[in-house]
Amino acid sequence: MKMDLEQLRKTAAEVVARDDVKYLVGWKQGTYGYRVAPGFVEDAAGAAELIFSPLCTANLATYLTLVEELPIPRGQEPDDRKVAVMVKGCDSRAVTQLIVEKGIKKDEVVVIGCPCPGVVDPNLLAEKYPETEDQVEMKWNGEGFLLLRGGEETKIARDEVLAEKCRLCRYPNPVYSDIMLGDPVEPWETDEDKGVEEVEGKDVEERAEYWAEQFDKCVRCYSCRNVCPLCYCQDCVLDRLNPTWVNRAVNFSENTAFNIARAFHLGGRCIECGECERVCPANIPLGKINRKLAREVRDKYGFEPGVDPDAEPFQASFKPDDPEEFIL
Amino acid sequence: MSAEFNPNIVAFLCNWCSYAGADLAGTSRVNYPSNIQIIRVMCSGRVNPLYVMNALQQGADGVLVSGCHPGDCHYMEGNFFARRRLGMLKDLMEFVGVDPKRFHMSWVSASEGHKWKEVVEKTVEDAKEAGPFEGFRRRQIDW
Amino acid sequence: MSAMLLNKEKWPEFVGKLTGKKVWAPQADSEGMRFALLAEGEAPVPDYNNTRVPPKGVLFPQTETMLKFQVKATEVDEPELDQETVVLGLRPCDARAMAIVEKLFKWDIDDPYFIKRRDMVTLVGLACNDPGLNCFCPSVGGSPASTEGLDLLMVDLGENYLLEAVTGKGEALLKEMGDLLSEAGADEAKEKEKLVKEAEGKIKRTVDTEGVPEGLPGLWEDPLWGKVSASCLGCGTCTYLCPTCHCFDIQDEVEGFDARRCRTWDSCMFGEYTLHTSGHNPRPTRKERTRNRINHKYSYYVDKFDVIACVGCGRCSNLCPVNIDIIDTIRQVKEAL
Amino acid sequence: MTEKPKVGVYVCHCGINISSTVDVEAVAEFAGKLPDVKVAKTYSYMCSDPGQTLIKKDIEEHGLNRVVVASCSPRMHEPTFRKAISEAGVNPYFLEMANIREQCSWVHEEIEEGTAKAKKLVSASLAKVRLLEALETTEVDAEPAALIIGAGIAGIQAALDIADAGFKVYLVEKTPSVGGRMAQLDKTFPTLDCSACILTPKMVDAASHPNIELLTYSEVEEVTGFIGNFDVKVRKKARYVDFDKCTGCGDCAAECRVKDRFPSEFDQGMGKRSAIYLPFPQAVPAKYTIDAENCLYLSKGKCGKSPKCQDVCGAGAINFDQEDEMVEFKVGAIIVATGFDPFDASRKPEYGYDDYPNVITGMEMERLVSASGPTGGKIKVNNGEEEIEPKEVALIKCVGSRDASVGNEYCSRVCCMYVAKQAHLLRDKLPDANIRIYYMDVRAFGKGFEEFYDRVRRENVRYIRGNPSEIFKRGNKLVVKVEDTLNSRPLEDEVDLVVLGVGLEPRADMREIMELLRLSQSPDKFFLEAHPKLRPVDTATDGIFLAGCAQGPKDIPDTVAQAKGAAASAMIPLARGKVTINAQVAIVNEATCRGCGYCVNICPYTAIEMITINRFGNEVEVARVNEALCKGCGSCSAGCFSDSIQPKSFRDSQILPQIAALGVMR
Repeated sequence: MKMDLEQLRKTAAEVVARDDVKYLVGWKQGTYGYRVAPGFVEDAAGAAELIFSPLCTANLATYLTLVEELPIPRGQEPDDRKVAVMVKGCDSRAVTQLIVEKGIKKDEVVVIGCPCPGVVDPNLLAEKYPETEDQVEMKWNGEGFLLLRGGEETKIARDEVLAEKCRLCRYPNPVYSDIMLGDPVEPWETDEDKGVEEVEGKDVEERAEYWAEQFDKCVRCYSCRNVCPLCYCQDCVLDRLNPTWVNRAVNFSENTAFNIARAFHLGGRCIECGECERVCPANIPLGKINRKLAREVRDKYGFEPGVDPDAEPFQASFKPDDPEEFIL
Repeated sequence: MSAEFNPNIVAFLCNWCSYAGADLAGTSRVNYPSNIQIIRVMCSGRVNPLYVMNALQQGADGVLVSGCHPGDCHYMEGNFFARRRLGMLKDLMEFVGVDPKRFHMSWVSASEGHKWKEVVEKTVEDAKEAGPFEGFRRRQIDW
Repeated sequence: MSAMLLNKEKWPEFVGKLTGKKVWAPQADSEGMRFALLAEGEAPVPDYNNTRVPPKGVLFPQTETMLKFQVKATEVDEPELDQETVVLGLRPCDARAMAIVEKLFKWDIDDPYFIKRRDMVTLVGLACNDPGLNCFCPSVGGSPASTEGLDLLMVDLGENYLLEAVTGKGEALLKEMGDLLSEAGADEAKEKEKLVKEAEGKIKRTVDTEGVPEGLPGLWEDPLWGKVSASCLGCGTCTYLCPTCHCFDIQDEVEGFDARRCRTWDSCMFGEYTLHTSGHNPRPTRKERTRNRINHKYSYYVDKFDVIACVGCGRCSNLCPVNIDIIDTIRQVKEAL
Repeated sequence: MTEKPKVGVYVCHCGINISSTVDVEAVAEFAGKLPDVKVAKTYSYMCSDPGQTLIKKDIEEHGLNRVVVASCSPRMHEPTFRKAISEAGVNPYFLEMANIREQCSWVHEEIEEGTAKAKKLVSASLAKVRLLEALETTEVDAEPAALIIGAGIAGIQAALDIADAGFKVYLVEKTPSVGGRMAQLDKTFPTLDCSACILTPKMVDAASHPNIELLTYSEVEEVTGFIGNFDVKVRKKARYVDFDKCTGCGDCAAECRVKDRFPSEFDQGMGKRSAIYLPFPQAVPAKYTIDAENCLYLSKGKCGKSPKCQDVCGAGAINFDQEDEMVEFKVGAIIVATGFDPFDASRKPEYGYDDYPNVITGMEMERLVSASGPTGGKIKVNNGEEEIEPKEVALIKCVGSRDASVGNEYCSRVCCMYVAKQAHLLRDKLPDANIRIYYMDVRAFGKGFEEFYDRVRRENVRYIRGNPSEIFKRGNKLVVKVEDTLNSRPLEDEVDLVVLGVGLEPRADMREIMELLRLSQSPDKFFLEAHPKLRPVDTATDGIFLAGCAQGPKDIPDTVAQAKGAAASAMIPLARGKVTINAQVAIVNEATCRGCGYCVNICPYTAIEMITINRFGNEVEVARVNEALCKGCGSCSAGCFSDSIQPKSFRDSQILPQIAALGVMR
């Protein structure tokens, strides 16, 4: 599949030229190496810098709710213009779920959908093809990827560097968008979720040990929470001191509590974009926890978040015949 | 050691069914283990699933949540929400390595004093099997 | 000061002779590398680029108990901090950071916790032969073999480590090793010089900080802050992983009747860092917070202590989830001047 | 915000109910050392007057502003102590009870464990009481009307009392006529009054009372709201007969093409009725109803050339286009008087009720002896071969009562006497018959009951102590196999008629009402009263009361007494015109609410709505609670990710310290 960059930039320029659009969030070339940065575009010049490539891992939907609302001086009107955002398949589920949860309203956003054949895991890529200071270009190339660096072209097999979330992806095409770019991609056969199964395969004590090691590393930088498009409370309970759900102290106990609480709050809401795991500076496999819950919710309750903007939120609804085999 | 281990169990009971059921067990002089301490809430739907985590963190070896049978909720639907939330929590806790024996949920009606006894016995027995909860307890050893 | 040689094969013995001291060394775990206490008998050879989390926690733990007490009582227990400690194989940038932070902790008020730990620690650095992608220490006054803050510098010469004492503490440690070491000669000194030069040559990403400390205040209202911070998630990655960031928060934690007062790292990138009880926040958005982070490192600290509070370790650039790259930011500042 | 907590802890001995298993002095001593506790005392009965006075005095002397009472269940005495401290000037919601009786001393044996647990419970209560908030109750108007569900004798009596007091009553009856079970009875024990004779005047009164709106052949579909303000929806089922035009002449039933084809409900299936029918001659209202299932025209679409009933009805009352009608109204109180079902004798197959026509139930016997019954009061039974007048009669008591094998452990309270009464009536009609009663015990506890039992025995009715194990056929006789337990002799008595003294069971359709009104069941599956002794007509839901056999088996005088009690209780809010709104409602922190609307979805009372507020110039949506509708269940709160909605008195900030207190004291 070839992403037509011309079309993308043209569309972006048109969108930001609209009177009712404040700015557009897309992806742009990062400052060095494999980095891709979120680009905040307000004009045609900015639009010309946008890219869409296998390096565009970030889920930009998080920027829809990340904005801090400043007090508006008397006599001034709030800026009610829309924010445009470019989304991959997984990202679009975040937008959908935000609509379900009233985090955003449909008419507050312009969603530009980008069918996505799968992105790379930047760590895997850097491990196999060491990162240098040179900026690179990366493209989808038939079944694989093409890395262009310093005039050199390297073909990389898809399986070699494909991100884990993409191996499991069932929604490569945006489920919700106002504007769709390019043609839909053919969904692919998904792998078994080996990461989750591996942990499930352990006995309970081994699992405790496994997670103890993981949570012990947590530095509580809250990047997992902040990057999550669905963690959009202005005032997170886990920051709160009265009542204190989780102490500020960074130790295994509080870290575990933090991680359990975070994962639980995403139960039936996580759309498996994998951002939490990507951004974790301690390399904690947060995706496994989220995917585990997502799978339970899908298998046991027949519910999948972020696919239907008119759905009832999972944690705010029930079915009379919800499973209860665990109840005494 | 395990024979002498006396688990500390925190239970959350809805006011209308399970708490009344536990009261009935008392009125009927049903004898059961004293390991269980009850916190009364108006409805099992009030039980924030994170209470379970919090109780374990703060020193409980086991947690029980009990409400009205499906369809009997004094507030119509609270126990359905509790069931969904706590069912999910149980999956999560198990996955992160908390022994599922440490957390139980039950339906006990106001008339089921004897069932209450059975539930307590099962909860205590399971917590004993699981042993003292060291996991992510907010211990003072690393202070 | 003396320079000695240690054959790498004798490394375990070298480490073994430190018994009785707490020894921190870089160790591999599922995160990559991090500094952890060595268990008895362990002596991993420090072969790494750098740890994700800097070793600043040795002197300034992420969470430390300041005192313990009982509810309704008047007596307090203070922690004992007089255990001799050695940090093995930390990078010169991280050691430099400790020296920079020390200025703050010894400034208007002596911080007893930091100072006590500093007094008890011997820092054994390892010069960088192979700097990482985002290393830029020379741009901010450092070097791959800087000895600032160190008591002893090790240079990997292949078969041997060259050990150069920097302070009396380093000297003493060398003495303790006795005949495990042999005298180093002029060849080794030359070899070291060559390696350092090579290392410096490998540093590609550099930035000119000339005029930045003086110029930053004039850029207070510059649009660059809005641009730089637009993608910021407001997480603590850059500050927590920064070897010179030293902000903390103090909390009382109560468990039943037992309580402790503890301090934990805090981050100026968090909204509630400057949040007032009234609800007012003088740094209400990520823009003000980002601006503060750069200004603090490159301007305020220079004003106060005459040194840039950035050692060029590159961690924040490496690990920022959204490519907020301090090298690029300073370049933008420079351009805007 | 509030002044520093000064807590008084009061540990009750409850005679020896608590103190025998809990060292109350040790608990008080322990409590005295806890933070913020100013006084900790014990007393023999905290709930007694002197006990309450002790608390009040301490409040005055020590300036206490919070109170922990460690005694019985808060379900028992929370209101008592709330009242007490409020009389001493402390907000009633600054109270927390530690349940050291029902959930401690009564269920544990060792004093060490009881004491240890009591200490933990007290410290948990203390942890919470320190953080409670003062709450104020508010009042709203109460609708001066009542809904009564079920128009048997209980419903009718309650309706008449309330209506007589001047309040509007909506009396809803599922069947086409009021009267209920009592209308089916022949004579009543022990006075032998004719049941119909004493009931029908009341039925007529109810129908004609200006304050009573009678809704027969109707079902309650939906009840929302709360005490003083219930919104009720009732479905008036289509009768296909114009209620106003029908004169009750009966021409239609007489001419119905399927005349007398269907078992009459009123006659327990022993008699027959037409598709258009009046349940019984004295039915009120005396209006005919078409049974749509059996009516040829309504079920098949065709009834000859034209429906006969329509042809013959002089008043032109037949209306096949009639549809169910929804009626909506508002009431301040509700009385549930839905009655009982007789035990289904098929569930005791050993008695052959399904196999032998001459095995009948007590209810059938009532119709059989009734002069208005299917046989005109003649005792005729079919022994499988021919219709005979029985010479040998057996009456069996406790069928479906006091019988764990069918799940009914309770005594139905009426069978002893109605079986005696039926023996008496049979003796009247069959002077020469051999009448035996098989019994486990005879319980003749009511006024005039023992005398009546003596009288029946003197009438040559044999009481045989034994519970028959089997009834089977031998020739044209039924054999009652039983052991006479007084002389340990096995008997096989051959009889012509067996009357099964079936007990009373909760109605098969009671679940609908349970779900409609959110009521609970007691172990016997009848509706659960709020307190078995002190609030026998109340339910757990304010403003909803119980009357008659819906709450448990009882005879007519007890039913009437309870109906009057329920009526009196129901009239309290109606007469006061105001009700107090629960103060323990949820409240939203609008500063942290993220406006996701989860709570709105969760709330079963539609008590939460989204509103737009101005947050420093920005318009944001947040949740807001309608306090009059909120019940304080807190389901919203557990579903709120930002902790922004919290039920007062059960806030996270109040519960987490409780958890901590229990956890830390391992």
